[in-house]
Amino acid sequence: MKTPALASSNKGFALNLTVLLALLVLVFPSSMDIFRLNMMGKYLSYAFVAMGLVLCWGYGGILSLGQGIFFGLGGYCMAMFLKLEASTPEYTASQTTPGIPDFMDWNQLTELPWFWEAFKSFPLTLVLILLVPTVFAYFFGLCMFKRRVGGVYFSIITQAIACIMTILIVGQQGYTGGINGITDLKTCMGFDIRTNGAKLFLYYLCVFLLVLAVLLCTWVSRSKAGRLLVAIRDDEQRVRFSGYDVANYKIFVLCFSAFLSAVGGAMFTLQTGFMSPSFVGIVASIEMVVFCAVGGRMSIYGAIYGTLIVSVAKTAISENFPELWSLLIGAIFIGCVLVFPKGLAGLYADHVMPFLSGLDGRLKGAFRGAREDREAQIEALRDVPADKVLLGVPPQFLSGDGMDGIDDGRSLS
Amino acid sequence: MKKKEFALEVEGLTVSFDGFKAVDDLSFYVDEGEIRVIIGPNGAGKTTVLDLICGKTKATSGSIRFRGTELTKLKENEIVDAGVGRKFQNPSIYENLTVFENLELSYPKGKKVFGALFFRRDQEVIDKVREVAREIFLEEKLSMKASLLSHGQKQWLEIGMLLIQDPALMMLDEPVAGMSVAERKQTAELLRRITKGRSVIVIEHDMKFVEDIADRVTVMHQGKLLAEGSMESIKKNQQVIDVYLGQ
Amino acid sequence: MLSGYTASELLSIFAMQGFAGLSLFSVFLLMALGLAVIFGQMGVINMAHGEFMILGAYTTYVTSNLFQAYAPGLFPIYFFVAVAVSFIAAGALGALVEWAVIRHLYSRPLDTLLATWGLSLILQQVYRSIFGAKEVTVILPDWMMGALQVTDSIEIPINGLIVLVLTLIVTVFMWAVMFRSRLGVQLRAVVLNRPMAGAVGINTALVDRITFSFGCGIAGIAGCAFTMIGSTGPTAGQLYIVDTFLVVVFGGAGTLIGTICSAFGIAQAQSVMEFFMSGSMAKVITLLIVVGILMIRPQGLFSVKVRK
Amino acid sequence: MKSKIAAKLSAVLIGAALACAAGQALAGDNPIAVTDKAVTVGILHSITGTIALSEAGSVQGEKLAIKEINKQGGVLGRQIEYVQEDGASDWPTYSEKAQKLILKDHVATIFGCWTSASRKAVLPIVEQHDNLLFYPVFTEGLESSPNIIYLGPDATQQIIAGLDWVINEKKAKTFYFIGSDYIWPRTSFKIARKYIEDKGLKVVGEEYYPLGHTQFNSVINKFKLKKPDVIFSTVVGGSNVAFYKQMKAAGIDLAKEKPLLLTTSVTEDEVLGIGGENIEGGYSIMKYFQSMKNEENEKFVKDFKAAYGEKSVIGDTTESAYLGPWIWKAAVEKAGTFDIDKVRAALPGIELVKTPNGYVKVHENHYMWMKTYIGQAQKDGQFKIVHGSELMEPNPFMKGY
Repeated sequence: MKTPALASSNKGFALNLTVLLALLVLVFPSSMDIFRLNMMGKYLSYAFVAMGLVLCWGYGGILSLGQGIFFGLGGYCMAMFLKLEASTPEYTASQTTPGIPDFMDWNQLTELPWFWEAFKSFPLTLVLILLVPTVFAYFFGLCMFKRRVGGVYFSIITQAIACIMTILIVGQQGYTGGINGITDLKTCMGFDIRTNGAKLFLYYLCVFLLVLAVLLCTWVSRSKAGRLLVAIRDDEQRVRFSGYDVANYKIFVLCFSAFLSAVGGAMFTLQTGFMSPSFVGIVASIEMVVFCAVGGRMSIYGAIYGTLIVSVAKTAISENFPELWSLLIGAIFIGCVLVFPKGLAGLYADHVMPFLSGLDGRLKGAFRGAREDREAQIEALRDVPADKVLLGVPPQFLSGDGMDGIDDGRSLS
Repeated sequence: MKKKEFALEVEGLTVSFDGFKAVDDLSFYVDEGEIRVIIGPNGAGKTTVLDLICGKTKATSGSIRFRGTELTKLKENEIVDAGVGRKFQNPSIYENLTVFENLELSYPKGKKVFGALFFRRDQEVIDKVREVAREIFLEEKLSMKASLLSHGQKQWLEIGMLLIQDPALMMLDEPVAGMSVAERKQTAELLRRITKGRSVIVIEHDMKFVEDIADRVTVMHQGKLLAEGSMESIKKNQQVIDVYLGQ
Repeated sequence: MLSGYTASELLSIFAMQGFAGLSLFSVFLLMALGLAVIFGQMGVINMAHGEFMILGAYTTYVTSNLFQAYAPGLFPIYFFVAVAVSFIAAGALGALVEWAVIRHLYSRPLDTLLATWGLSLILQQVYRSIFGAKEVTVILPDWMMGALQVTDSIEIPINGLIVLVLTLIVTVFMWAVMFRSRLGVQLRAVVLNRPMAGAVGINTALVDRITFSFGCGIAGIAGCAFTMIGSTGPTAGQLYIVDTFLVVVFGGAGTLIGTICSAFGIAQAQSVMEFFMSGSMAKVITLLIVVGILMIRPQGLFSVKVRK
Repeated sequence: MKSKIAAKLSAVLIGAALACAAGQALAGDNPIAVTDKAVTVGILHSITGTIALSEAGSVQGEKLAIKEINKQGGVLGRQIEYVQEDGASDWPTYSEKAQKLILKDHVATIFGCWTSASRKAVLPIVEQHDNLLFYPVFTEGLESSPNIIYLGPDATQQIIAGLDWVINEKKAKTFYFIGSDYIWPRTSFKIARKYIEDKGLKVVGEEYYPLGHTQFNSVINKFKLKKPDVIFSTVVGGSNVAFYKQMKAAGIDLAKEKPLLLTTSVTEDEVLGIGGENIEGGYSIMKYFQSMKNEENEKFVKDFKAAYGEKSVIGDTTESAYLGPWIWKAAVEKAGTFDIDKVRAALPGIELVKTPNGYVKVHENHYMWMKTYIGQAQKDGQFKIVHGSELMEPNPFMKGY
C-alpha cells in the first residue's frame, strides 16, 4: 500500500521533472536564438558533472577536485573520433603525411599512434567514451579507497592527478594536440555539427541524456546504496561494522560520477566542436564543484539549476562588466558558502516550499496529516546543534528532491 | 590430549601506540555460548581489546582466532561476515536515518554494491525489522529519526542493529552506561534474552550488572591479564581488590 | 650524458645541482610553512594561500619603490623592512578574512575550500585593478644579485642563499611559536578540543584569528622572498597552490618535521630528475611518486599512530 | 498513475519543442552592424586569468589605432565602435565570445587572440561564419586560414634572421634550446635545429618546461656543464621572469655573451616583469622595438604614452595589434565596402609604407612581408637595435623545414 509520504514524494518527483522539462524543452528553445541555445546546451553538459558530484560529494562525502579529468577524458574520446573524421586525406592533402590529424603532422608524426586506431569506429568510440573514464575512476578509486585515503587528502590527491593529466596532455602534444586541444572538428558520421540544425539536434540530445541521467541519479539516490552513501559520509567506520565494504561503495560512486562526467564531456565536444586541456585542469574542476555547491550539494535538480545559473551569470557579467566578473563570481562563491550553505535547493526548501505547501494545504486537506508529521520533525530538528543540521540531511531540505526515500519515505503504516 | 575447541582464542595479543603498549601479551579463550565480562580500571585496555577483535585497530603481534578463522588479517566487514558483531561505548548509530532504516541497513542482505542498488524492501525485511524493534522496545519509534531518540534508546537501537546481524560472537562495550535504573533493568532482561545461543563479551563497570550476567570474568590491568575466573573467585582475588574493586 | 667531462667539472656540477635542490627545498618549505599552520593545524583548506603570497610580493614591490623614492640611501637594506611589512600586510589581511569568512566555517572544512577559492578570484582581480595585469619587477639591491664564487667552477647563487637563510629563520620562528609559546599551546588545545579549550578559559576565537593571520603572514614572507626568484603578477599565486598542498599533505598534516622532510624529499627528487630528463616529465614523475607514497601511507610521511 | 500524467506531459512538451525547433533551424543569415555613421568591430583578448598580463598591451594598441582612425574620419565615413570581450585565458571562452561577437554584435571584424591555442579555438568560428580575425602575435605558422590575418612574424622570419646573425656576426657554433612546452616553441626549435644542423653546427640540448614553471636551476646547471655558445629561449609568460632572474643569480652575466642569449619571446612588455637588469645584454629577435628611430614610431610612442601613461612600454605584439585596424581600414577602403568577402579579397597585397616598424605588406597566405630586427636588452628595459634583416617573405608552412 502506498503511504501518503511516498505518494507525495513521487508527486514531488513528477513535478520537479516536469518543471525541468518545461524549462529545457519549451522555455529555452522558444525564448533564445540558436547561439544562446547552444550555450545553454554547453552549460547543460557541465550539469552532468555537477550531478555526479551531488552523489559523490553530497551523498558520499567524497569531494573530488578532479572531475574535470573524467569530463576531459570523455570529451577527448569524442574529439579524437571527430578529429579523425575531419582529417581525411583530401582535407589534409597539404601535410607531409596526409590523413592524420594536423597537429600530429606538425609534431613530425608520420603515422597514427596505435591508441588512436580505435577511434576510427563510431560504436567503439561510444563505448570508449563511457569506458575509459569509468575504468580510470575505478582504478584510481581502488588505489585510494582500498587504502582508505579519504576526506581532504583525497581532494588534494585528485588535484595532483588533474595536474599530472594536464602536464601529460600538454606535453605529449604529438598525440593529444597539446595545449591547443583538439580543434576544428567538423562532422560526426557525415553530419556537419556546426550547422544550426545540428546544434538544435544536439541540444535536444543533451536534454534527453540529461533527463536519463536525472532518472538514473534519482534511482541510485533512492536505493539502499544511496542511503548507505549518506551513512558512509556521516560515519564511515560504523558502516564497516554493519558489515559493508565501504571502499566498494566509494569506488562505485566515483565511477558513477565519472561515467556521468564523461557523457557531459562528449556532449560538450559535440556542441562546441573542440576539446581543450583546460577542462582537465584544476580550475575547471573546482568550478564544477562550485556549480554543485551553488545548486545545493544534496539536490540533483539543484545541480542542474546551479550550473545554469552560475554559468549564465558568469557569461552575463563578463559580457557587461568584463573587468569585474571575477570579483562578482568570487563574491557569489563566498556568499553561497556563508549565507546559503545548502545552495539553491536549500533556499527553495526553506522559503519557497513552505509557502507552496501552505497554499496547497489550504486547497486540499488530504495530505495534512503527513505534512504535520514532517513539520513536527522540522521543529524537533531546530533543537539539534547547527553543525549537525548542516552536515546532515535536514528533512525539509530533502522533500521534493528526489531523495525523500532517505528520510521521510516509506514509513510502514 | 585433544585441544579443546573454543569459540574465540586470543593469544599473545599486543598492540603498541608509539611505544606505549595498550594491550600487552594478552591471552584468553571464550567458549561457545559463554558470557564473558571484561572488567578493569580505566585505561586497562578493555576497549582496545574489542577494537582489536573487530578490526578497528590492527594488532602489532599476536593472534585472534574465531571458530578457526584468523581475524587479525581480515577487514572490518569481513570480520562482521565471519559472525562477530560489536556495540560501541558511545551509541554509534546513523543519526540521520530513521530507526527503521538503521535496522534495515544492518540487515545482512544486499551488502554488495549492486545488491544494495537493487535491494528491495520486501515483506521479509519488514517483518524482521519489526521483530527486532519489538525486542528492543522501539516498535513505536520505527519512523522516528534516530537522532531524536533518548540516550538509552540509542543504546538499544545499537543493540538491535547488532541483533539483526545475528552474530555468533557479540561484543558489548558498556551497554548500560548512561541509563536510568528502569532502563538498566530492561536492558539486563534484553541481554539475557538475546545472548542465548551465542558467545558474548561485555565490558562493564556496574558490578551488580556484571554479577547478574557473567559466566566468567576477565580482569585487565595496564594492558595485561590480571585474573580470570568466576565472579566469586574474582571478588576474593587480593590483586583485583587492590587495583580495582577495593577503591 | 656525463661522458667527456673531467672529474672536477662533474664534482662542481653535482655541488651546484645539490644546491639547486636545496634552494628548491627552501622555496617549497617557505611556501608550505604558512599552510602547515592554516591547513595542518586548523584544517582550513586555504585555496587563496598563493594570493596571500602574492600580497607579500606586491608589498615588497611597493616598499622597494618607496625606498627608491624617499630613502635611496637605505635602499640596500630595504629588503629586511619588506620582509617585516609583508608579514604584517598579509597577516592583517588574514585576520580580516578570518573574521569575515573563515570563522563561520570551522565545522565545515570542505566549505572553506570553496570560500577561499572565491576569495582567491577576488584578490586576483583586486591586484589586477591596483597593479595592472602586467607583471611588475621588484628591483633588488645589487648585493643580493649574482653568485658567490666558491671555487673556480662552483658558483652559488646569492639569492638562493638568502632564501635558504630566511627559510631557516622562519622555520625556527615558527617552531618557537608553535611549541614554545603560550599561543602554540593554546592553539594545539583549541585544535584538539575546541569546547574544552573554551571551557578552560582560552579565548578560542582570538586564538583562531591570531593563528590564521600568523599563517597568512608567513605566506607573505614567502611571497616577499619569491620576488627574488619568480614573477610578481596577479595570477602568479596559482602556480604554487598544488605544490604547496602536496608538500603539507605528503609530510603529514600537522607535523612541522613532516613538512620539512617532505619539502626536502620532493625538492631533491624533482631537482635530480630535472637534470636527467625533461622538466615536464620530471614534474609528472615527482607528482606520481608523491601520490603513490600517499597511497601507501594515507596520513602522510610523519603521522603518529594514535589510540582513538 | 502519476507517471502516466508525466508521460503525457512529456509527449506534449516534445511536440512543442519540435515546433520551436523548426522555427529555429530556419533562422540564419548574419548581417554585419554597419549604419550610416558607425561600424562595429570586436576586440577579443584576455583581461583576466594567466594570459591577461601578456594581452594587456594588445588591447591598448588596438584601441589606440581605432581612436586615431576615428579622429581621421573613420573608415568609409563611419566611426569605428568596438565591443570588447574577455577571453579569460581560457580557450573555450574565446570560442564562445567569438561566436557572441559575430552572431550577437554582428561585428565587421575581430581584433584579438594571443596564444596559438586561443587562435585555434577561434579559427573554426571565423571560418564558419565567414568573418575576419586580425591576430597580433608572432606565430609558429603551420596554418593559413582565409579568415585570419597574421600580423606578427612567423617562426621562419624570426628565427632565420636571428640565427644568421649569431652565426655570421658572433661565430656561434653550439646552441642550447629551452622553451615552454607547447606548439610554438617546439615548432620554432624544429626550424632552428634544421637550419643549424644544415650549416654543420651543433645543438647540444633541447628542453621544454611546463607553462608556468618557475624553477630553472637544474637547466642552468646544464648550461654550465655544456657551455653552449648560444642559449636560445622561447620560454614565455611568468616562467620568463623566473628564468632570467635565476640565470642572473647563478652568475650568468648575459652582457658577457658567454653564453650569448637569443630569444624570440621577450619584448619590452616582458622586460617590464623580468626587470631590465636581469636580462641586460640578451638579444631579442622581433619585427619592432620601441627604440626604433623613425618618424612614424616617434609619433606612435608619443601618442601611446599620452594615452596610457608615461611609464607604459610598447612591445612587438602591441605594435602588431596597433597595425591591425590600420590594415583592415586599408582593405575596406580598397574594397569600397565592409562586406567581408570583398574585404578579404582585397587584403592580399595591402601595403603600409610607413608604420612604426617600417614597410609591411600582406602576403597571399595572409602573413606579412616584413623586416626582422635584433635588439640587445638594456638596463632601462629598452632594446638597442644591432641588426636589421632584408624584407623577408613569410613562410608559414616552412617549405624546406
